[in-house]
Amino acid sequence: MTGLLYSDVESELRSELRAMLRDHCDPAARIERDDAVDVDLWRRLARDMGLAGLLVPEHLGGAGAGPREAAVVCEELGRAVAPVPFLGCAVVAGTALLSCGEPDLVAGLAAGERPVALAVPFATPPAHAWSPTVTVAGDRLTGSVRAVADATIADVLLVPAGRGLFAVDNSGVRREQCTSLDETRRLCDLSFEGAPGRLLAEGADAEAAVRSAVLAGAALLASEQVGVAEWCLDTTVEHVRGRYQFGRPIGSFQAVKHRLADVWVAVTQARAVARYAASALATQSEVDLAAALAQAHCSPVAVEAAEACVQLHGGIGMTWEHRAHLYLKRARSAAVAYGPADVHRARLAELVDLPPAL
Amino acid sequence: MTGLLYSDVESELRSELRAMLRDHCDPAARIERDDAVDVDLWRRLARDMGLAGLLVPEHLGGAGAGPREAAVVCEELGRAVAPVPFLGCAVVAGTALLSCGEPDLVAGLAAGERPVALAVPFATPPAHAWSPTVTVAGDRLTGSVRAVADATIADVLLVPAGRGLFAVDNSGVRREQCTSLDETRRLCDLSFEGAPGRLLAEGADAEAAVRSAVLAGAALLASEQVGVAEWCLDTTVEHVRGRYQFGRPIGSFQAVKHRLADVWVAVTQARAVARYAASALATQSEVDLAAALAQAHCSPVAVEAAEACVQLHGGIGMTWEHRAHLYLKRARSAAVAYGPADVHRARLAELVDLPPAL
Amino acid sequence: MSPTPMTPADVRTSVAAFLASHPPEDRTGFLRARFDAGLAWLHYPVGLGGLGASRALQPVADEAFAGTPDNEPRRIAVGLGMAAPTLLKHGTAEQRQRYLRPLWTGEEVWCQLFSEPGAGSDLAGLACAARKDRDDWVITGQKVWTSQAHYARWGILLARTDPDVPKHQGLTFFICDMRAPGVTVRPLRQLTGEAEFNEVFLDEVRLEDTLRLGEVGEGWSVARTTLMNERVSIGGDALPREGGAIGALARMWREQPELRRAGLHDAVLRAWVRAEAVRLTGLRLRQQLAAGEPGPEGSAVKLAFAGLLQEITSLELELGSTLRHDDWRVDRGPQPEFPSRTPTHRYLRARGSSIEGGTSEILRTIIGERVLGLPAEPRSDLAVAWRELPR
Amino acid sequence: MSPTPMTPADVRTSVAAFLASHPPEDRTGFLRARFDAGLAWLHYPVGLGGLGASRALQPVADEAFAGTPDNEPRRIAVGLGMAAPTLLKHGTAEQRQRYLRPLWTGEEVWCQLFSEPGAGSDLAGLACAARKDRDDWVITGQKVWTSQAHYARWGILLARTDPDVPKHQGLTFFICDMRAPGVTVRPLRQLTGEAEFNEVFLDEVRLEDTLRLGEVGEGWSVARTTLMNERVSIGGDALPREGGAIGALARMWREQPELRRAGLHDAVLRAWVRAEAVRLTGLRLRQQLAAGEPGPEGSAVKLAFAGLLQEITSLELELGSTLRHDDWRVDRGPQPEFPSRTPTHRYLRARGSSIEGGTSEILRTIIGERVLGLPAEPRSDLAVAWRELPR
Repeated sequence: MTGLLYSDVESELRSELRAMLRDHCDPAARIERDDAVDVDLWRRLARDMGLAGLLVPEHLGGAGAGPREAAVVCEELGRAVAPVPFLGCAVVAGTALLSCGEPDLVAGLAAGERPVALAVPFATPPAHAWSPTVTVAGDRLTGSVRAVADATIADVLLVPAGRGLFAVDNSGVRREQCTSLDETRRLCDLSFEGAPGRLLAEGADAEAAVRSAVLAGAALLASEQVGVAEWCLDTTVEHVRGRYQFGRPIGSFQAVKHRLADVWVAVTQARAVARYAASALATQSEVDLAAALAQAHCSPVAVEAAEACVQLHGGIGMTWEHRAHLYLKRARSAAVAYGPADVHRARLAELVDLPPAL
Repeated sequence: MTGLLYSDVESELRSELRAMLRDHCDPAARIERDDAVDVDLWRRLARDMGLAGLLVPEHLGGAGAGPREAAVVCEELGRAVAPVPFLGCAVVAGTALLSCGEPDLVAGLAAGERPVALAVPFATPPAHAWSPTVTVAGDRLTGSVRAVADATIADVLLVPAGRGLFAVDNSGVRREQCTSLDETRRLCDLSFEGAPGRLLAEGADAEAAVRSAVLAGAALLASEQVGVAEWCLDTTVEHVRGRYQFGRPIGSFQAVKHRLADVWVAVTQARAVARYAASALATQSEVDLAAALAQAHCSPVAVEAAEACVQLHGGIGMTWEHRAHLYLKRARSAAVAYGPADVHRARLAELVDLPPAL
Repeated sequence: MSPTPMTPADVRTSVAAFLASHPPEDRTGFLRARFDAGLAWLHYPVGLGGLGASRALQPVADEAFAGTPDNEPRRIAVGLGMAAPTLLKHGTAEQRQRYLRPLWTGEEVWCQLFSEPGAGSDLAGLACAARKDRDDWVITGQKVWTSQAHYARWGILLARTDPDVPKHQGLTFFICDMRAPGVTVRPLRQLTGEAEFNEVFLDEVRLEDTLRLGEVGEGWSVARTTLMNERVSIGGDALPREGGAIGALARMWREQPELRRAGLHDAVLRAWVRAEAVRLTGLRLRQQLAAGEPGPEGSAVKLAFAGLLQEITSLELELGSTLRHDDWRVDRGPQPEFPSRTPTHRYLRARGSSIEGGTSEILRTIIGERVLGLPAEPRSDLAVAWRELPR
Repeated sequence: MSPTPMTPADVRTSVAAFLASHPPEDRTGFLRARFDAGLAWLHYPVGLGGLGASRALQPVADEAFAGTPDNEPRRIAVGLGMAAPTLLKHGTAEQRQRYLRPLWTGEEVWCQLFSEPGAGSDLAGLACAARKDRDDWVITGQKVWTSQAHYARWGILLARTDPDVPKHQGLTFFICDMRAPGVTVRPLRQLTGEAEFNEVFLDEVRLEDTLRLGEVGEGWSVARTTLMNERVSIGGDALPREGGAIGALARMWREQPELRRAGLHDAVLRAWVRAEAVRLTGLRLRQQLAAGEPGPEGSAVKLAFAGLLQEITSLELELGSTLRHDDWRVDRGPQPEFPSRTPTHRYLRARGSSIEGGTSEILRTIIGERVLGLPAEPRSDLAVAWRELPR
């Protein structure tokens, strides 16, 4: 039976991380700035707590933990809408690198010294992960990749190009930051004009590396969405207990209470589904199905929770000052990341033999 | 501007009909019987009130009214889930006959003497109305048509067969009553074994006659659905005002009140949409669009209202004794009649140029 | 007398020993012996069908007894799920001794006499009156939605012994003798055409005081034991993927390609996703219970299950363009397995899943208040005598 | 003095005569003259910009004036929609004479000072205090969600003159001089990045008693006039098919075939159907009003419109797989036409449609109670002094 609970180790990791984020994470302070990533916070997490190398085996310089632990990290980072590139660097690029067997790059990543990002658009569904838009001539790369996540502070970019996956150094890439819907995870457009690249994998190996990386991203993004939804639920519950209208806390009205009960039920389900995806990734069984299910289910739950949060806060939830909008934008953006829910449902249709109409 | 209101004449017709149904219609008494149609009631309506010939011009022996008046009749018959074949005989078969120009049959129908039904499955969408399942050899018809509405007491059947539309007398048809989901509008399977038929129209004329008949049925069924929904709403409002739990009328709880408010909003919209369909039929403009819109919108509203009715009645709504189930079954059955909502949406997609994905 | 901690191996050994000496020819005899050996419900006390063992060992015993005569758990569900835990917790030694064995063996079927036409969601507002007449109680009232009443020997009955105190305080819990004069059971026909439940009329039914369970006026707290166990038991089976109603829908889609319509594909997939999410949620809940960390997720399961079932059965009608039913005649057979009948039956029966055993509205309030800690609504019905409440 | 019944032809004749003698060069002069000729709002009384005519004639006049300088109705929407009807019904002769003309011509912009941080849905619970100081009133408090406050000359203000009576009874309605000392207007930035609204801080703002509208303690009944007119004006424009947000979605689907996904087709069609149903409902409502049979459907329109807008803008983001926004910087320009910006802006702004001008929760309660006649919840806040209410 697949374990869907949290282990003691995972719960400890959660407590430690939550405390760290409580003290050091202020997502609202990072928006509308050029330096969208909180580099100080990322250094604490990546290097001091070892989260950059969480998925990296110990003999390669990492923590030797697995997707289940990484999922807990995603939950907490989602709860905090933390402006740090864990998902893109530690999960997605990390998975790609491990798949290519690149000890130096892996070690740099794991040590929190040299952040790496995969140059694939953030909206790419796992099934279409291999669609290079960059061409190769010799070892020179030319082309562009739009709306990439967690690439703003990467020292090395992993670029699918031609038939291979290439490593490109900072110096070879031009970055343009996007005005993102989710300013706590700023996207950027990358372009390469004859940038020197080093071939990491070729043909089927390159494809497998990229595909497994995006699949891991999709599977663990679900846990981040659980964290987002949970913050929205908790914060709203707190608000409606203390907000009085008509001489009563508004949480005593059924319209409010029942909507929050529905959100709680949805979050409860999303947690089970996200844990299942993390377990599937850990055991490498049913990963495609579990990831598609997780994205199909958790994307709308996070959106629903964030929308309920804004609505039940009333006017204050519509302000720039209140944090609710950061979560709404994160939830909406995450719902598109690694493919929208309907695309994941269509993928499930293939996997469980529920074909489209003739 | 299309008139979406009720005229004074229509309102008078409604009052008269409602009073008649209040005194003479007991749908619960007709279910689980072989004679599913209330023949006495139908005689009063068809002959005495002239409803059988409502759509028939005066010079052909009818009342010379139009689809707008017929829609009001449908509303009231829906409110009463009256077990009478108005929709099938007066609207659908009547439209087909008028289109073929058959003064004798029309006169018999209009006088309430010789009920006529169109032998097309009840679930047929207007766009597929012409799909004969009966073959012709000489003037002999052979084949079967399944799940036909309002055909149990028809003296004459209009049968699409081969390339024509034929009139077949009672004697030539074998009827088998179905166990219908909606026992207030019992369906039957028809079969013909070399039955003598009289050709009414051929080729494009036959197709047009059948198609306009089913289209009229779809357009006016929406008004029946409004009537069904309205009864459910009114009855539930009445119930929750008088039912006390926790020392309060349950209608004072927001969970109940807000659900009924949503039903009311939905019924309000359904009424506008159904009136639009009736007007479109009356003026013969945008009929395809209006009918598709009406079915796409009103089918789910009637179901939603009936489901809310059962739910908010609690246990008593689940009993055979309470009328709610008759409305639930009518609503569910009507949602399939003349094509389900998704098929009508797909038709709209063609009409308003919103094509399917490539 | 306190039992030693058992292991699964111990259970298997005990069952094997029992089976070696008890040929299963005589069904009732076999079940009685199993009860007496403490191998009925292992977590019950020694002498009452159990061994005081961990609840987690029960599946081991059930597996070891597979193929031998069982007590038809569906037939006696009310007894097993509700009457038994209530008797165990609140019964006197005599009552537990008298009732539990025939309850478990299926010799005596139990039913539940709680709901009334005027007391559904607000069970504590019930009106059925119990009047003391010398040493006996005389019961008059009407109960409804009573499954198994037409073949039950006993009923667990909640009745009002004092209308002049607030509603929760005036109730007393009884064991009702279903053969006593004045008890009339009538089938209650549902919108499916079946009569799965009954109405029970109690007309001056005389019960001895030994049939009282718990103290006079303590009925509500006794009933809470019953209700907690009811909620746990609804929607509780562990299912494989596509094991529930979604299985029928998925099969329909797979096996009848002519029914597939583009506009319904995504709706079917949504239902599949939702069903799998509900299933995994139930699985996680089970793992929590097994790990000794019961979470509040249990209350989510029934609520989610009801909505899911309604969505799926509704979609089945749409997909099938269903206009026909199979049979409206009254059926008084045993409760049918849910997926066994037609889509129309499934759809209609599923309407009840958001009403019976706590409406979805009530469940949302419970989740809001007990799980999320949201404040209750102002109540006007708690401090006033039951007699004074508007009805 | 009573006006003779006018016909559309009369209106066209009057306007033509007016235009012949009033060249539209001087914008303000032209509008003042139009007001003085009674051709501003025809249903207002003679002398106050109208001719006491039927409201149904207004479109005739507006059409006849097409192409001439107008009063920028969007810029002065609060004045036209809320302040004016309130002044007309509750103002003294002097007040109506003083304020209505510059309000209508746009020379003096009005804003509404009702909502407070602590009083949103429960407007009658507001705290802003008005204290009598000899002949003046001294106002202290904070108002929020005030559009147009940063260029308004006057505000309609609801303040508490007596905290020791139940909340609805202690309110008085004022005209607030937005240039008075103590009035501070600050932009309130929304989740879209814009600052469409303001916060208004009132710190010992001194108002003469002539700025009081209605009697002391009668503020709630005066405010009801304002609010009824607000609700009518929200979501009120007559639109052609695909005229609203659905138009943008439909165009996206039509014009960008590469975005079409099978799983979203039915969702887009559902939205189209719903939009058309809402549009026809609005059309029917207008026909009812024109026929002099105002139905309760008006209250449905805002509720339905909010839900529809949220559904459509949400679907737009899904369809476009939208991850980018255009610009988060604060924008203090005039209110943008709704469909003119990006899908993200539309989506975010639409979140407010179920909050502003009455939350959807409040609207459902209003429909349930006023339209369907369902009983109100037990209230504990009506009979107690405002000062004693928990907050």
